Amino acid sequence: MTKKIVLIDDHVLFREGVKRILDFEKDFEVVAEGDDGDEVIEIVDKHQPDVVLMDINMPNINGVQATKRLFSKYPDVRVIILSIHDDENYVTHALKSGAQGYLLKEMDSQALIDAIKIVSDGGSYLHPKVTHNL
Amino acid sequence: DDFKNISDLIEDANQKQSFGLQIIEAQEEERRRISREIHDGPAQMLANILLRADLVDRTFRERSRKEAMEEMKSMRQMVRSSLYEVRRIIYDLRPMALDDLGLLPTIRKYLSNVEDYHKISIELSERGEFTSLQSKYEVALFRLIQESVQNAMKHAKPSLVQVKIEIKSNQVTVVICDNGIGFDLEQKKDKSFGLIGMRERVEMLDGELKIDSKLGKGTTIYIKIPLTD
Amino acid sequence: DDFKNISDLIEDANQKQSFGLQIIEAQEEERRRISREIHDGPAQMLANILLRADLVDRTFRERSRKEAMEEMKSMRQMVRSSLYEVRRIIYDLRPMALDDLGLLPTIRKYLSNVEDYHKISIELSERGEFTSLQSKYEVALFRLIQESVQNAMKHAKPSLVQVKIEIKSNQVTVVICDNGIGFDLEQKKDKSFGLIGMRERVEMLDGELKIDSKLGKGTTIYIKIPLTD
Ligand SMILES: Nc1ncnc2c1ncn2[C@@H]1O[C@H](COP(=O)(O)OP(=O)(O)OP(=O)(O)O)[C@@H](O)[C@H]1O
Ligand SMILES: Nc1ncnc2c1ncn2[C@@H]1O[C@H](COP(=O)(O)OP(=O)(O)OP(=O)(O)O)[C@@H](O)[C@H]1O
Ligand SMILES: [K+]
Ligand SMILES: [Mg+2]
Ligand SMILES: [Mg+2]
Ligand SMILES: [Mg+2]
Repeated sequence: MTKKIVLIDDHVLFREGVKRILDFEKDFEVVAEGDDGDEVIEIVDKHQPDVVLMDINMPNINGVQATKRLFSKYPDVRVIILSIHDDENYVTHALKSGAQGYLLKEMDSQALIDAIKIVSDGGSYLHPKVTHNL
Repeated sequence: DDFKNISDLIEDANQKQSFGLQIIEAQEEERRRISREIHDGPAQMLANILLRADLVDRTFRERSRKEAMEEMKSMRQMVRSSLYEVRRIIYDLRPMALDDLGLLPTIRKYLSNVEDYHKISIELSERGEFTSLQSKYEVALFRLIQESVQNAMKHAKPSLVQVKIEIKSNQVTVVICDNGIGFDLEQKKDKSFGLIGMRERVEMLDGELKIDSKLGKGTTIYIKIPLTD
Repeated sequence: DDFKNISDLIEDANQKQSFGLQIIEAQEEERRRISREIHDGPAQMLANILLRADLVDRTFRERSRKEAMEEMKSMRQMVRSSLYEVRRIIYDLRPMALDDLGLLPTIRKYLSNVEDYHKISIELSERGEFTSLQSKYEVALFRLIQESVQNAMKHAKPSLVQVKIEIKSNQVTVVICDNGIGFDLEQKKDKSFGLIGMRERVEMLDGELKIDSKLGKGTTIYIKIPLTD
């Protein structure tokens, strides 16, 4: 079954890159995008995705706040945080918000694909480079 | 009479103190701004370039050579924009041209950037011998002109800005004039740091700064700084 | 008696003035340093990445896909290193964690970086409720601890550094203690800006700063800052 993915990130070009990669995966489909955490509930209401890819630093509502909000409405939602920060404190902070995945934006496409598969199937995924720091 | 002096001095000391604090805050704010700017710009782009590189490879394997070349092109475009971003940040921090080429080329370049960016016309007139200026004067003059022009762009909505620099053996004068909306000099703004900083810089070099502004007529800033060895 | 007051005040005003000037100079110097750093690091690397990207493109066209992908690999390696550099620069400017995560995680990470880098042991002890600290206190406390620890690393040659932070509802106390060489508090250093800046920051928050140092015994810095809403 096709996995429905929502992508929230304020950086247009970054979203573009992720979408292009996911285009190649026949089991994945990016069903909606947003550029701030304040949009996420509305988008999830509408699209009921299997995974939300959520940028951590955004102008109004950051990814961690947005994830918390999302979980209070949808306790079963699956979220992967995308971040530039390799500081382990960010990882724990993100996981506390309810997210099941933490990906550094410097990921290669395989890491992105693995993370989406694992998290949408109920597992959790941390970028290899940050597990090393934990 | 003595009392007046004392209270003046206290006032003065207080102003200086709060000035010091303001600079610390402004500096802290600037650091935060730059660090966010690098995070939101170059850092994001660099991460993205890595993904794009993957994309080229996959496109080649799974689609066509032609499409792969297109991906390659857009990846190179992205590298170019990151370089551009990084250069802009460096330039805003401190034009290296100032140290490398001197004041005049740096000012020219700065003004022509502003012209392009704001689609406005800026006239520069220069007189005198710029080559022997000490670095402390170059930096100060650049920052003074930069802040004045930035203010004109930010606040004045002018159709024309004029910058005049005249260097004599023992003094330099700068006039920055816009034909914009002008402002009331008596109205102090909280958290406005530009004009205070300009005054302080000019004072630091034993110079004088005068602002002339009329609502609806525009603003002219006169700066005179003595040159010593 | 009045005369003493006046001359004190003048002295005070002068000190404040020269303090303001020092900060302007320090800021200008910092901008220059950062801009050089970005220029010599990430900007150079990006210029190089651009060349590499062109090379990938050419290799693709003129040789084989396989060779092109080899080139691409080395280009990616370079992108990774510039990202690393960029992160370091962001962190040095102002750890974003301070705004995103708060004081304690930022301090912990900072101290553990220093430990790794200087191969030294730093003990942190913390007591109280950190989560409700206002941002102005967080920034100030981070900078105060950072400067104290940097001084210990730069000057003291200690084998141990201890940092203690205690937060109560109405005040915070910080003690930074090293067992290094110590120094003579009476000796003023030109161009030394750290301790003056620390004092100014603490004053700005109506707090107190005390330095205890004995040659050969080490240095302890006590900071107490009242917390207001
Ligand atoms: N050329 C100008 N035309 C119209 N108004 C001006 C001009 N220059 C300054 N002002 C007014 O004076 C105020 C103070 O200017 P100042 O440069 O000190 O602060 P700022 O530009 O608001 O902020 P900052 O320079 O700290 O980023 C401005 O907010 C603006 O209202
Ligand atoms: N923990 C310490 N142990 C030994 N000497 C110290 C210590 N802290 C400060 N000093 C001495 O006090 C001087 C002043 O410190 P300060 O932080 O003001 O300036 P700096 O570290 O030399 O330069 P800057 O902080 O401006 O980069 C130092 O040069 C050093 O001689
Ligand atoms: K797809
Ligand atoms: Mg973002
Ligand atoms: Mg201004
Ligand atoms: Mg120091």
